[in-house]
Amino acid sequence: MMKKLTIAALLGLGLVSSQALAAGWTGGDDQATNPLACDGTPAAAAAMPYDGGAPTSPPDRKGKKITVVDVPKLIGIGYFNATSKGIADAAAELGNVDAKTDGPTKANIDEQITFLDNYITSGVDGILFAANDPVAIAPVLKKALEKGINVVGYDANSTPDARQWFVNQAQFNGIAKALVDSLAAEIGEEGGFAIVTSTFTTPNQARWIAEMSAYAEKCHPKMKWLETVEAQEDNNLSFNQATTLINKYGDDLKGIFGMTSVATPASAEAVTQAGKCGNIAVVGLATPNAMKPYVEKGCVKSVVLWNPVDLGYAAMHVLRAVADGTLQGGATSVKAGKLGELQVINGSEILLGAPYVFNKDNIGQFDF
Amino acid sequence: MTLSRLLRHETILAVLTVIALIVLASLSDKFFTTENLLNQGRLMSEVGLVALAMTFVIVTGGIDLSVGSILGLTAILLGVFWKNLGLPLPAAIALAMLCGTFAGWVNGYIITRFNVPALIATLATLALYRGLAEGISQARSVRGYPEWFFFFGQGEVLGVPFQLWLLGIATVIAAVVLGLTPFGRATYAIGANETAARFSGIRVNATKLWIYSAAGFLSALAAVVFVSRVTTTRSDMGTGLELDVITGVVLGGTSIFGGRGTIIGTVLGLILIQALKNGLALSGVKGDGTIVVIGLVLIGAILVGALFDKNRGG
Amino acid sequence: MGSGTQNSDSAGGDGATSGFLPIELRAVSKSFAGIKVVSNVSFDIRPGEVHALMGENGAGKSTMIKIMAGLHQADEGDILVNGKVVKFASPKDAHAAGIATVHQELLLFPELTVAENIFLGQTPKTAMGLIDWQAMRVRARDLLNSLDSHDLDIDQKVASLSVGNRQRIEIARALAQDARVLIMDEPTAALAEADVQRLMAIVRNLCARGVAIVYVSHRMPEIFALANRVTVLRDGQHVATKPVSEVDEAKLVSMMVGRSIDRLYPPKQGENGNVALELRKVSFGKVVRDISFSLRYGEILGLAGLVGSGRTETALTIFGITPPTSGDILVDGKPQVISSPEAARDLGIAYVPEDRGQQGLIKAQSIEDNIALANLRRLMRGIFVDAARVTEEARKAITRFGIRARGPEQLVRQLSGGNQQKVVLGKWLATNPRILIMDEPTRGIDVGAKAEIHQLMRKLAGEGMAILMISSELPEVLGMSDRVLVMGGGRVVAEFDKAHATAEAVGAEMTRSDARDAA
Amino acid sequence: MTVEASPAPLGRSAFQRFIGGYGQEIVVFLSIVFLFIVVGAINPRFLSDTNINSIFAGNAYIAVAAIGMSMIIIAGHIDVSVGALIGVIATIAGTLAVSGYPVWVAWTVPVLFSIVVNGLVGALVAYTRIPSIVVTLGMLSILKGGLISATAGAWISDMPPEFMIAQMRPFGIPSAVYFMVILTIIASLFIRYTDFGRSIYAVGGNMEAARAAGINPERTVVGVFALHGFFAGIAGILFATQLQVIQSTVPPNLELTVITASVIGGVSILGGTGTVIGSTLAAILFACIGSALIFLNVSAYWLRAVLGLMILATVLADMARRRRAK
Repeated sequence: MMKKLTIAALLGLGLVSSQALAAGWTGGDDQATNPLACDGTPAAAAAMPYDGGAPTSPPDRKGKKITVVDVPKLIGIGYFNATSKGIADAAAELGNVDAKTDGPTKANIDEQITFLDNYITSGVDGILFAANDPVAIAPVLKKALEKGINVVGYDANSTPDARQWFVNQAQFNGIAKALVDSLAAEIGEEGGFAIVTSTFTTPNQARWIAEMSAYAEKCHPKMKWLETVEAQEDNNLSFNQATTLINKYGDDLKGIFGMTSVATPASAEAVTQAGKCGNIAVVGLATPNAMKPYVEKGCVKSVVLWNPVDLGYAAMHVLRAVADGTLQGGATSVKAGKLGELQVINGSEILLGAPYVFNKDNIGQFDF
Repeated sequence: MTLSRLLRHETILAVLTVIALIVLASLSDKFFTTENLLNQGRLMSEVGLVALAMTFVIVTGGIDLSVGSILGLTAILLGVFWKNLGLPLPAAIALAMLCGTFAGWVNGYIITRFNVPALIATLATLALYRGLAEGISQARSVRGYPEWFFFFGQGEVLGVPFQLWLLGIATVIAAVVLGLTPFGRATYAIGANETAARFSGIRVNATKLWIYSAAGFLSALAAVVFVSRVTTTRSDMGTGLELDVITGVVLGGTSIFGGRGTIIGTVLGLILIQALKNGLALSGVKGDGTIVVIGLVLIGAILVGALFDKNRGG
Repeated sequence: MGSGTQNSDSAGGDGATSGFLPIELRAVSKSFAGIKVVSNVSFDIRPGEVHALMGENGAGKSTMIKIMAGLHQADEGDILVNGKVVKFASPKDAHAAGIATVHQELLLFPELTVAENIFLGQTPKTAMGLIDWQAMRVRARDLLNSLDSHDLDIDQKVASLSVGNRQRIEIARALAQDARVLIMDEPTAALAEADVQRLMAIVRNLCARGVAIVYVSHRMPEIFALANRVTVLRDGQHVATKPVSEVDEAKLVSMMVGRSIDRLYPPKQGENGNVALELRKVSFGKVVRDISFSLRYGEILGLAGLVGSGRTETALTIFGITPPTSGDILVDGKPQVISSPEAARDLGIAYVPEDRGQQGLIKAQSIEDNIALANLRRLMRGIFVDAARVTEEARKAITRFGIRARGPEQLVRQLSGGNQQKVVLGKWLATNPRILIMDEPTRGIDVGAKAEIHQLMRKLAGEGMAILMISSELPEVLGMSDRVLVMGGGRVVAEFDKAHATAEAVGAEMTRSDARDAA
Repeated sequence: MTVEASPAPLGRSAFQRFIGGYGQEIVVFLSIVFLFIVVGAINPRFLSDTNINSIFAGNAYIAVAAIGMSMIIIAGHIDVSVGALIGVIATIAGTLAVSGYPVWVAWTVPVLFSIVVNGLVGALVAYTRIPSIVVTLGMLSILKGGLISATAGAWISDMPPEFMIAQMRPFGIPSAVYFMVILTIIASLFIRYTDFGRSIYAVGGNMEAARAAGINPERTVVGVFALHGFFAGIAGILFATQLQVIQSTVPPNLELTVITASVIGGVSILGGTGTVIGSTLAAILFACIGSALIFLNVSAYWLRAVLGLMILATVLADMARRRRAK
């Protein structure tokens, strides 16, 4: 009896959902999308005035030793280990920065806020952050600004007025284009594919999926999105979900997008263990170390990612520049150590560069 | 005698808390400042509100694992009622809190009507309520609340954070209800011997329904404060809240088997945990180290309490 | 086992040489927290005898039993088995020495089967050292058959069994251990009359096989029917060990109490008043069927019957625990809907339940907390519980019922059975009831306390209270009741007034109803 | 009731005993069969051998951990730290493997570690009488924080292929499935046919009665925790070797999944009853449901709600069955 009800409810929900999906791909957010041109013509960058915040009467930190804390979304995953390494490298290089990384063990907005709050109290000079939620983190960052602390974000942005600068690893539409183009190149214009993401609430992933959906509609209209599944930041769950997708769609599934540095290697693993190397393409965001085995075996042709070590490195340099007063609103570029001049976009963002596509030929050169 | 018996664990805990405060204050001069302490109070308010209800739940010998999910569900409903259904914000708040309270009531109903152990019932609703939050929101955040709404989570009254007043008032009410009223007596009686309580004319099921509904209500209240504090609504809000809450309550000396526990103990437990989290962070201990310390303190405090109990005979 | 019992004559005579006594205690003492609960006690048990161990609650019987069973260790003195001094560090050692115990609280595993309960801890093994379930089931069947319990299903979970059957399992368990001494701690306390008879038959059967029985009971008739010798303890001291033939009931009581007690049931005082409670064709499912009777103020109505005959179930229905599925309950002539114990209490009905520890008391709480529990609404000031009045109420009860306790804040679990029962009574009488239901009011209570409770019941009835008493002790039913109803199969099968309520007549109806139930 | 069932020659028939003893297990088993039939009818690929293989293999480590958890719950206790422990085990195993120790060392040392840690937890629970939920709640924090402190979350990869025991496929079937099946069978036999196995039921059913029956409850509790450590250790090794990388963090919510598997499998949270077969079946059922929801195109947004509803339905059905049995 109870079971029948459950099944009925289950089927009902299934129907509801399949109708609700017409709008876009599951897992995308509802913000406006801005797909790039199919041929890669760069969008005209409209110059925007500086829209970041400013610390209230900060002390003169020019050239002085400063303490900086880096609070990423969560600690204990490869990606943020890499950014953390970049930050430490830059700090060592600069010599006048005392930087450390600390944060929640789960990508939890509340815990991240608590960490930030505690570090504000303890009196750091600068904060680097990667937001779990752009809006939720804003009040505590504003508080930091009020205390005269320099605040710079990287990887995941907050609302612009809650921080001074944000180091953007790559624009959402750029990533979307790189991913979709890569997959289209591998599976052709009419292949079916699925997406493995972390959770639907993770802002970056949701943004990417939305942009990918928009870009695919514009430039690869015949590619067939099958479905999106959630897999947390959990290796085993990602593997299981990807395996189920492979089993479910059989030959209809030509490709899988991995939206996180956890989901992509796990999806590649699922394809490998299913013996479908070469039949199912895996394209996604991932760190090179985790992907090396699959790329070298030829199971995965291309991995899209910026260099997270560089991202952390750049963020540290930007923070130093802000503290020194050498980077101010209205600037068009900033010098970031070995990375050279980085361009300012969207008013208060600093672009790391175009996303990097790792392949068999170059992946061996990276170690992070 | 009875009082001293009940207060025994609380005394140990109070001593422990004071020691912790002194040590932490000596480790960092930023710790023992009014501003920091008030700010810490703000941060512990949501856990604190839920912990008050959880104390009642655990004293009856039950447990509620679904509080974090209720918080998430209420937050989502608040946003959906306001933005998607276009209700005025106050009405959306009221309606969402009603739903949160109802979710708590459903827990109580399943537990009392079908005799399902609380751990199992709320394990199921933990998944169910979180699932509803995700399904209803379609994982979309709701943002852009009017400025006045942020008062609940960010505002101050007489220099003290608003939610700390809320927590203070709720604490006093909870302490009075548990310690001094027939309802409190019934709560203890149910936890110590449910059958005997029923045979004594205590309305066992009604009492439990009230308590689980109250857990839903306070989780919902915490949700409103939380949404107001972080200015956005997400379906993953409150994930893992239940463990923080239960740790605080148990550290506060409430017996997981029921029949024993006080609000004072819970408050001390919460303060100790928050002080450790904050104080250790300020003295340069990283978050992972703090987690270890909290685990050790939990086991240690209960262990010391148990040893004291044994020595006094019983 | 079995080789050392050559001189066991079935009557348990006095011819045993001390070298082969299955157990002998010499000057045993034991203290808890500095208080001596057993002091210098010596006695011995002979093969094939029933040795009664008597004394009021708190006299040290339980401690003695636990020492013999290996649950406690004596501070001083020796335990000898077959003439050799032994030390029991754990129950396992006692088992190895052939000593088994049937505990009062029946230490069984409700979720395991009958067969496993009998053998747990000493299961038959296969050649590979694994548990041999088939052999276990066969032996369990044999053991139960040897106890004339052919009707017990060995594959049933114990949770669903009656108390009498659970006890048989405990006895079978002792036999499975090849016990030479079987300690039975108040085995009949929770049994109905028919089960008592059955138990006594089993005890005789065991003695005939050479098993010695240490028999603890408050019930005099059983002692005189079964025992060969009796040892009396008082305040932890050994008063005497005598053959039963040398003592009579009055003498035993005075040895136990240290004074003589009026064993007569107190006479009725005053006249019956109006009808307080009336049941008209009240039913609850299949356990309570079409019950009709009326109870007057000032009257004590006895409800007799076997366990499971529907007595307690009827009481639970009146008290609102299991509200009636059909029929009417009238209080003071007015039909009332009693849907909860709370509603019953508000109508002036009180229920002193059968299972004191589970239903009557919150043992982990104090006397005052327990007494306040049913009276919270009365003990309030504003919206708060008035702590001073709670204490005062408890003081009053302590004085009124002679509860022996350190004070109102003492925990109930530290009190003796009799005093615990008085706390339950105190709790309910504080609600000022007009109708009092007492289910097994003196179960597991020693002689002295028993008489006090009987006196009290009479006094209350004399003051105009209507009392419905349920009891498995036939003498109590006959002695206390103004009228007796006999129940069987969920129905009232017979009614006797005081003059016609004889042991034979009531007993016959009880057992007849048993047959009817089975049909 | 003084009147029992009519006398049988010995007791109940083997069939009756089977139904009586494995009620919930049969329900779970039938649910799995039901899902296979219904989902298979809608999408035959659900029944492909690859999908069945992945359903069985995917949750094998959960099933193995649930064996120990079931024993813990039968003994009247609980362990909320098992997820963290599995994370720690996996990390230790991976670290040993990449540090060049022989694979057998990388397999056995973490299992021994797990046995010792849980044995200590058991000792704390047994001898200090602190409720196991409190001790393990503390352990959860200690293991979780300790793991991150020690590894800083560095992923472990490049483990030698011979270390990857869960990926081996003797006779075309993932070895994790062998572990799950064989350990379940051994544990079932152990818990049914040995004195220690029965003492777990005895201690969980009635501690005082167990003591009176000559069982040392404290030793049993320590033993059952150590045994649970053994199964958690194996689960950790399977978890570590399933994929090419080890995340060296605590797998999220794993403890709740494991406990839920035990409970859905028919182990009473009140102790004293249940079997280890049920929890294994329940772990398979979870994998089935997870897979079926994807096959049935249930919107991923509603997935968790459906899962919660199904848990609730199972629990209520179980309660109804028990009530009928009474």
